[in-house]
Amino acid sequence: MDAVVAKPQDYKSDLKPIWCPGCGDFSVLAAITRGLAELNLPPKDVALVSGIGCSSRLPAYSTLYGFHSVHGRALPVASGLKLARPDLTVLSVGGDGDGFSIGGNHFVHACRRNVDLTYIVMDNSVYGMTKGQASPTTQADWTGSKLTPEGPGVAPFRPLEMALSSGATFISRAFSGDPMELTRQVCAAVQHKGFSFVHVLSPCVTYRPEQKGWRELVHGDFTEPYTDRRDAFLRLLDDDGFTTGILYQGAAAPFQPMPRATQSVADLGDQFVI
Amino acid sequence: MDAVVAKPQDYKSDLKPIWCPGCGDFSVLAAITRGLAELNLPPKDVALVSGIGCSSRLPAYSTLYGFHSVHGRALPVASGLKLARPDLTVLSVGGDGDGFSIGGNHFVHACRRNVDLTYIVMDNSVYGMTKGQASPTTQADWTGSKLTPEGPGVAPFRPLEMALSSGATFISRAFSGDPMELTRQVCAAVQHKGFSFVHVLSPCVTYRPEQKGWRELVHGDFTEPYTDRRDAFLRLLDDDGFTTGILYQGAAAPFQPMPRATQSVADLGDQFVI
Amino acid sequence: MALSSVSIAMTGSGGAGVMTAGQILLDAAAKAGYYGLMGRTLGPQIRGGESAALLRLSTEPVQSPDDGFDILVAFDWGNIERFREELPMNPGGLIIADPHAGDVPALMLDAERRIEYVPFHAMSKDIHGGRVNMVALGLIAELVGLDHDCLVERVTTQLSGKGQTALDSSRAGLDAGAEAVVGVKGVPRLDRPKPRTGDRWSITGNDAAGLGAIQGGVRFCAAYPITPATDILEWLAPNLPKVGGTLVQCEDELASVNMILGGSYGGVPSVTATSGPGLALMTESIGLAVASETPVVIIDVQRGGPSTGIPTKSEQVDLNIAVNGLHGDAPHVVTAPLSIGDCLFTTQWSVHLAEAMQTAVIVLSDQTVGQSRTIIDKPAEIAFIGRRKVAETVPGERYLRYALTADGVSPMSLPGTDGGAYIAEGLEHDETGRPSTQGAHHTEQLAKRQRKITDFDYGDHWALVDGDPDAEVAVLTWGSTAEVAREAVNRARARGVKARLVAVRLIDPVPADRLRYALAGVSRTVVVEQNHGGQYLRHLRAHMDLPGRVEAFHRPGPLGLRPGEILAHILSQ
Amino acid sequence: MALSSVSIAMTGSGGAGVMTAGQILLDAAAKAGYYGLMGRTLGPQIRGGESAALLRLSTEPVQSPDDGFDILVAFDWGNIERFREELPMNPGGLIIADPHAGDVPALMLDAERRIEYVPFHAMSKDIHGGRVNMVALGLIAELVGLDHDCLVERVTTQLSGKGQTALDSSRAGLDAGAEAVVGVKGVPRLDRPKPRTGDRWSITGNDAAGLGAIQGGVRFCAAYPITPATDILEWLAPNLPKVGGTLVQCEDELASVNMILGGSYGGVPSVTATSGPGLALMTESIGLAVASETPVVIIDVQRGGPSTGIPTKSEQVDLNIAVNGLHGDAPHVVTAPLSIGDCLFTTQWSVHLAEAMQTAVIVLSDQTVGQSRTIIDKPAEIAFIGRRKVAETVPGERYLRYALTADGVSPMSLPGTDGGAYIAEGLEHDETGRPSTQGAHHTEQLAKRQRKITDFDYGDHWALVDGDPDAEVAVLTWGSTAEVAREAVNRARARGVKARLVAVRLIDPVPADRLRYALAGVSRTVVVEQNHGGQYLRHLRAHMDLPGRVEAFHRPGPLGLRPGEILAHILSQ
Amino acid sequence: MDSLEEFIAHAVALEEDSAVRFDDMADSLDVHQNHEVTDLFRKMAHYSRLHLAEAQKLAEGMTLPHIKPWEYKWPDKEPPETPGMDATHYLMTPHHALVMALDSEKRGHDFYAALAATHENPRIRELAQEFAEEEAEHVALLQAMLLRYPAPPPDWDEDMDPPVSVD
Ligand SMILES: Cc1ncc(C[n+]2csc(CCOP(=O)(O)OP(=O)(O)O)c2C)c(N)n1
Ligand SMILES: Cc1ncc(C[n+]2csc(CCOP(=O)(O)OP(=O)(O)O)c2C)c(N)n1
Ligand code: SF4
Ligand code: SF4
Ligand SMILES: [Mg+2]
Ligand SMILES: [Mg+2]
Repeated sequence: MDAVVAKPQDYKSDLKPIWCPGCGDFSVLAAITRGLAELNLPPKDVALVSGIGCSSRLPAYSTLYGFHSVHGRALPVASGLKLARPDLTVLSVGGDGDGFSIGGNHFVHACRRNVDLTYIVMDNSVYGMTKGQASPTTQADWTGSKLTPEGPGVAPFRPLEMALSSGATFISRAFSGDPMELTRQVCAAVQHKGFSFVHVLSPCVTYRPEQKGWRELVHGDFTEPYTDRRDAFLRLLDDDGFTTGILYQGAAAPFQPMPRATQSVADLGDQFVI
Repeated sequence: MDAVVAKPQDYKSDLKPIWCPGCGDFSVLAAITRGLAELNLPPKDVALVSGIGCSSRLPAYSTLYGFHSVHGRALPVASGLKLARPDLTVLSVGGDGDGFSIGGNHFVHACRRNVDLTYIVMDNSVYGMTKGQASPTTQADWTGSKLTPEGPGVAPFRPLEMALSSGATFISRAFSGDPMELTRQVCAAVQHKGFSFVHVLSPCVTYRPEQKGWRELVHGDFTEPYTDRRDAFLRLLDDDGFTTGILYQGAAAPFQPMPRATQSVADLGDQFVI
Repeated sequence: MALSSVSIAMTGSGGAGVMTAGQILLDAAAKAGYYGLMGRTLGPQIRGGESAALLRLSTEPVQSPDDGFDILVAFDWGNIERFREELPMNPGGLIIADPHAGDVPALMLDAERRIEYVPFHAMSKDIHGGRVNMVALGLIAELVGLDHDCLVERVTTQLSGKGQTALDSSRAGLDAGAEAVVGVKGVPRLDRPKPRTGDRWSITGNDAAGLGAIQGGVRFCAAYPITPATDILEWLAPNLPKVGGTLVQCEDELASVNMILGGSYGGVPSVTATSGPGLALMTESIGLAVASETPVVIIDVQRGGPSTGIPTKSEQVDLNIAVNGLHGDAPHVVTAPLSIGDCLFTTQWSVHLAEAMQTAVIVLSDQTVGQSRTIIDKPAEIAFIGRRKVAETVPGERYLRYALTADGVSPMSLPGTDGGAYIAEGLEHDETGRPSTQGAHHTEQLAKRQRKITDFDYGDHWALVDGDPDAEVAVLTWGSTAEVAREAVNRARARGVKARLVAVRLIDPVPADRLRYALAGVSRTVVVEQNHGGQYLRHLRAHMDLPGRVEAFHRPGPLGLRPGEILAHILSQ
Repeated sequence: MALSSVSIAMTGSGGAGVMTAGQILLDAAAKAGYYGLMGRTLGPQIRGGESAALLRLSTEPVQSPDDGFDILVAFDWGNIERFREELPMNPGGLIIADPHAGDVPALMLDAERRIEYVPFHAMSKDIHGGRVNMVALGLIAELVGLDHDCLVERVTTQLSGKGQTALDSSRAGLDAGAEAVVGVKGVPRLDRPKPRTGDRWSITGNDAAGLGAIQGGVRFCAAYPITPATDILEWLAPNLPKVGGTLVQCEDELASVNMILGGSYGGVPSVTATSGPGLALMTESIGLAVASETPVVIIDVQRGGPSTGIPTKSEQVDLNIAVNGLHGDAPHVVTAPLSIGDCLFTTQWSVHLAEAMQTAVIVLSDQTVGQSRTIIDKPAEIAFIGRRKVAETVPGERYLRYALTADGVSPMSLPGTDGGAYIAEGLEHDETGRPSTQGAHHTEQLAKRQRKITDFDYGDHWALVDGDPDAEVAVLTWGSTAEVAREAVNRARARGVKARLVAVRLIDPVPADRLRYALAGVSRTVVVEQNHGGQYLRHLRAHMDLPGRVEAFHRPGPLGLRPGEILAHILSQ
Repeated sequence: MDSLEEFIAHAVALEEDSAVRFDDMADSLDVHQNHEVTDLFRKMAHYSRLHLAEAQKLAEGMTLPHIKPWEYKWPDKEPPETPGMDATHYLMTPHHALVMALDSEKRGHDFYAALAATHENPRIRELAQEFAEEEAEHVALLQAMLLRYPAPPPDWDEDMDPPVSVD
């Protein structure tokens, strides 16, 4: 396939997404397929690992190898796959609940560990799949869920800041309503050597219809990626949460690949001889 | 007891710590007992919740109510206790492995949730209790553990930065070798309304004997607490990890207490009448 | 023909409003004096997917579905192959379809079915703002003989916020539907309702569980959303504060179970609710509750397994993990509600058990009872309320938190009590709670934690036993299959079989003596449950010998067990 | 008197060096041609706490401790009350104590014991850089008749990094100890060793498990440290890279189990090791391994439970959670090594089983076998290596990842294979792997996942069966108690009892037919295990009827079962 | 340090803190079966308590100010006679213990000597001088004891057994 130029359709399966019409996740699927086609990566060499949630349904809509794992655990599954199979291109996708709530610890430690994989979070500030509860990125005073009738009452999680504090080496934000910019970021993230985090504002039309207004709020002001963590931090202190673009791209070496064998298994027992 | 002035000894049980002689955790125990005495809090109204690790053994050495829970879960246990019993003073203590590795998600979300409790982490950059493996705060090139013979190879976790990014409203750092400053921070943290995080550099003499050198590295340059998150961040960008003092004290309201009852249980069923 | 019970299914997708119509129909029937039951089945879509409201209306209290439906109203046939098995028809059942959706699919047909076409879609188009579900409601009510005024009243209540225009068009729809009855023949009609005596409730099992928790004394809940347990939390969230309690939404299930351990340590009875995947995450800390003797209640609303499984469907599959899912020797209690309404009693009783024994109680509810709605007589007051044996501490005297008592329950002190300070301990410990690795301490504490559970007097609540004193067949079942089994036993007895129902609420510890007594004299014991592995039967075998010939009757979900299957098995031998 | 086996305990605290001395003694005995075994017991301190090295030296291969010790060397008596129960003495046993530590405590005395005082402390003071443990080593070797040169050689190897001075003082200590023997009488001496044929290994169960994993094909390990499993990881960390593999230290057990799922999905056989608390955290994702049919091996080195329990002591208490700890109907495999040396075989076999059946295998090792060291004959090559049935995919043709095959195992494609892309799925699915809620798909996939486990041919490895063909008593046991039970059976047979040992390696699925065959003809079945709840007996009862009179023989840790207890039970009836 | 009361408060805190610390260290070595050093530390704690009683006697009739633990005017991070917890080791010998004790007494002496030399309040100077002389006696005593406990060989802290994993 390498000689032929790939088409986005090559990466799309014939399973029809169960997402609500208008859901932002459609654009993310499109951007991933378009980005992989642009990079001309054979589908057989790409794996997509997700957790549980509306957004985590994405792998089945692709022709890639995929793992629809359990809630919150996409990153460890993806990390294990990449460490055991460094030859594969590994992407992990999921939602804000999956990634920042139940999966928050793996997110922080994946940023630190810097395994060479790409993590795309479709953030709709809500638990879509379980009927619209507040997520870590929900505003403290959002009263749209019966579970938190007074609002969650907790300061929202700041995904980019957390990623930077945790040591991620590629950090960007996109909006599902700007799929070409999102595609650009997917390509850059996949090409980045190390852990890359793409934060996608992806509206939930069902439980957060007001997010249709995001289109007016986003602005592409992360123009050139910072290469110094400090500069990126200073920039984030002024961020309103709707700035898109690639914020930061650092240069730390990715976490260790599988070494070459230097010894035969049969010889390992020699150390026990007495 | 309130009329009488409390003594640190009132807070110390007759169980002798099993810590290695010279362990930094002795000073943390002393600072907590001294701080509670200074605040003249009756031992019966204070609870100490820990996870698992050398440092998490601390509650049993006090005369307070305590919960020696499981590895990584001290903060949820402490949060539940405080939410159910707002009248109590609740402290949570533990190690860097307990708090930042297995308990990392609860740490991040406790910082966000801002329940009125104090979290004291005894950080020795090692898993003391399990024979000295690397912890999240261990340098990437430390080769002292058989489990990571080449070093953990991962950028160290930055506790203060993570706490600030996560939304903690009180953040300080102390050194077990300066117990009076530590006592001051414990008092300030307990008095702070909301989640307070005290990061204590507490050497492990057994697995990290080189940490005796910390005495030379620490410097008390967090002089006045910042009240603006941005200023605290700017300050942290220059931090070498050995600056002590209270870095930041914000003013967000603590997470909801238990409300007063407005209805009798017997009336709750009325909503189902048809 | 007039029947004491009529079963009705309404199916449609994409905004047809079948669930709303179903609830209005059920509540209208309640207003008219009937009892009833409504379950549901859903497609995988979040919104606008295919769904069906599954009703049974009855002149008698009823908590079991019938074998099939007497009337199926279909607005369309979207993805019908996915859930046709959940829409079995009774012999001679009537399918009312909209010609707009095309012919009735072949897979819905058999020789015994009758079909009527009613143009719901076209009729609703003729009404300004008309909706198919209102037309169907009018039609169904008229068909089964439900009082039109009761229907109008419920619609008015339901749509009270929508304004007069919506109300007018809905009424027009109801009227049009009622008129369309002309020409539909041989429809099962309901008998007249019996006169109402007291209040009736319309309640789901999940709401009932929430109320049971509060009645049991629960004032703290920490939880993480998961289907099909979230409804319990969504009911508790606004209701706990009314009685001075709090609900916290946590970052995950590890946090929620540990938060309730904290709340309970503070003396406040605490609960969490989850489903299989969440329960799996909680087991380490449930073990901590057992070792530290901290009372907690975990409600597991079971769904299809294993792993993510079938989140929206019911199965009785978490018995294994609930009973044996803790590491180490960790005796605790497992209960299971026997019906939608019994979610109230069993949850309240479970809080009482947890508090009385200072242990973890896992309540095995499931999607069927949790998410179905029923009309019941207002439950009687239940005396149970969580009461902990609280320590009388003496300042200056050493308090023995884990004292070895005759019944194994050690008086517990609550933070704030002078002289009562202790460390709740997950390490093995001596009577004071201090860590110990000595065999003597380990053995005596293991024995105490076992004894308090095994020797507790569970009273008569361990099971529902019903039927013939001289029964030859016992149907032994647990949890939500109880009502289906009851109907099967009743039908068998109506055919002259001597039969008895033993529906068990106390899953673990196995009440072996009581079970032996309840099964005395039977020559056949049919163990009925809804799972693939026969989990309850294995659990019973592990702990006791069952009398007579033991017959395993179990199959997995998602289709709930039906009385007819069990009856057929009873009669087949 | 000369014996085929002598048991020796050395106890001391704070830098006395008993563990090092124990290992030198064991290895010196190995050099001299003996077999042996060394366990340990520790206080709660990290360093300098009281500890004891527990040895048995023998002319024959031995993997079980004796009932008690023949010689106890005590440098001091610190906290002896905490672990005296772990230091039982054989009748007529000899206590050699240092007068520097005061009199032998009363609780160590009984009528049958003999006591000698040897001033280890004072003697070591007389040597420049002298150490008590070297003096004791010299003494013990001389007492039991161990060749002094072998001892010197091992000490030289052990201290090779310490320089000449340390070596000289150690030798002086050995010599002084050897000379101090004069006057100590009636000491059990070892028979001459048998001539060595092949190589011998000195290995712990945890190291053996690590080697077994690699020999089984494992090249990826992700794990989180926990006592007593960490040693496996510490052995794998430097050894995996030698054969092209990787070990990752994770943030927690949730990460480690999911990382190995990822590694295995990639086609690389993967393992993790943990203990009870960690296993509890892993169950949700082990369920995912079952549902998605991703092979993984989880080694659980069991410790005292419940909850944090007794981390440094052994107990066979995680059978319940290993077998039944997953939510939903989730068939998988549970195995248990039968001895220190068997950790190698059982782990390797378990990798083979996981790969062959594409399922999760939980290996129930424990602290006793994991952290004890033994001298064994170099194990024979084992043929097992993890072999997955790999799919032959055809680009353009739909690949059925979860195809319904006769044996239930569906060929698996590995990422990178053209035409083999599929989604590993935790939701219930059809043959392609697409999510489905249909009963037919659910039932067929449940049945397939069950069938592949139940119908697999486990060969003769399911158990070790040994003893009399016409046995009247069968001792049925599992895992690490096998060797103790074997010694009990051998002793019973020596007394004329017709007895048979059935030591089971395959815990789940229960090999019922093979068990029936292995137990054929016995009138008594004694089920031996080390836990409070009788977990294995209950598990067996759940799945089969055992022949003859079934006698439960189990008790909790921390003191390991001894052959004498089991023998007494066999003889008592 | 302005008033006599404040000076006495410091003297009380100095001895009290020292006594508590020596006891803590004794406990720690007791748990690690190092009985010789345990006994020495207990003895040191006992002496500190004797001096504490003297200081408290001086305070009779006075109202000592309450000083927050971190607001005492110590020359260093801890009271001068409080030995550093981190200097203990489970294999330490009486020699090490005596050196620690000696250091702490020397620091105590220097603390009082400095006040005696420089303070403007004559009563404080006088008391400080008394205390300094007393500390000097202890220093001499300990130095004499040290002669009986020569330094152990350089490998005194070598433990042949590795540390263990307890959870
Ligand atoms: C262990 C566990 N807990 C809870 C759930 C229920 N659950 C499924 S998806 C989800 C949240 C989904 O939110 P998000 O990740 O933001 O995805 P979205 O649906 O918004 O795309 C939850 C709580 C689960 N499947 N497993
Ligand atoms: C679930 C679980 N995993 C692992 C362990 C083993 N364990 C006990 S303490 C510990 C780490 C301790 O490190 P830290 O929290 O830094 O405490 P320290 O001992 O250094 O004070 C670990 C991994 C455990 N008890 N439970
Ligand atoms: S519920 Fe929200 S997130 Fe889920 S598919 Fe619908 S629009 Fe998308
Ligand atoms: S091992 Fe380290 S952390 Fe643990 S008690 Fe010893 S010195 Fe302290
Ligand atoms: Mg979301
Ligand atoms: Mg640590």
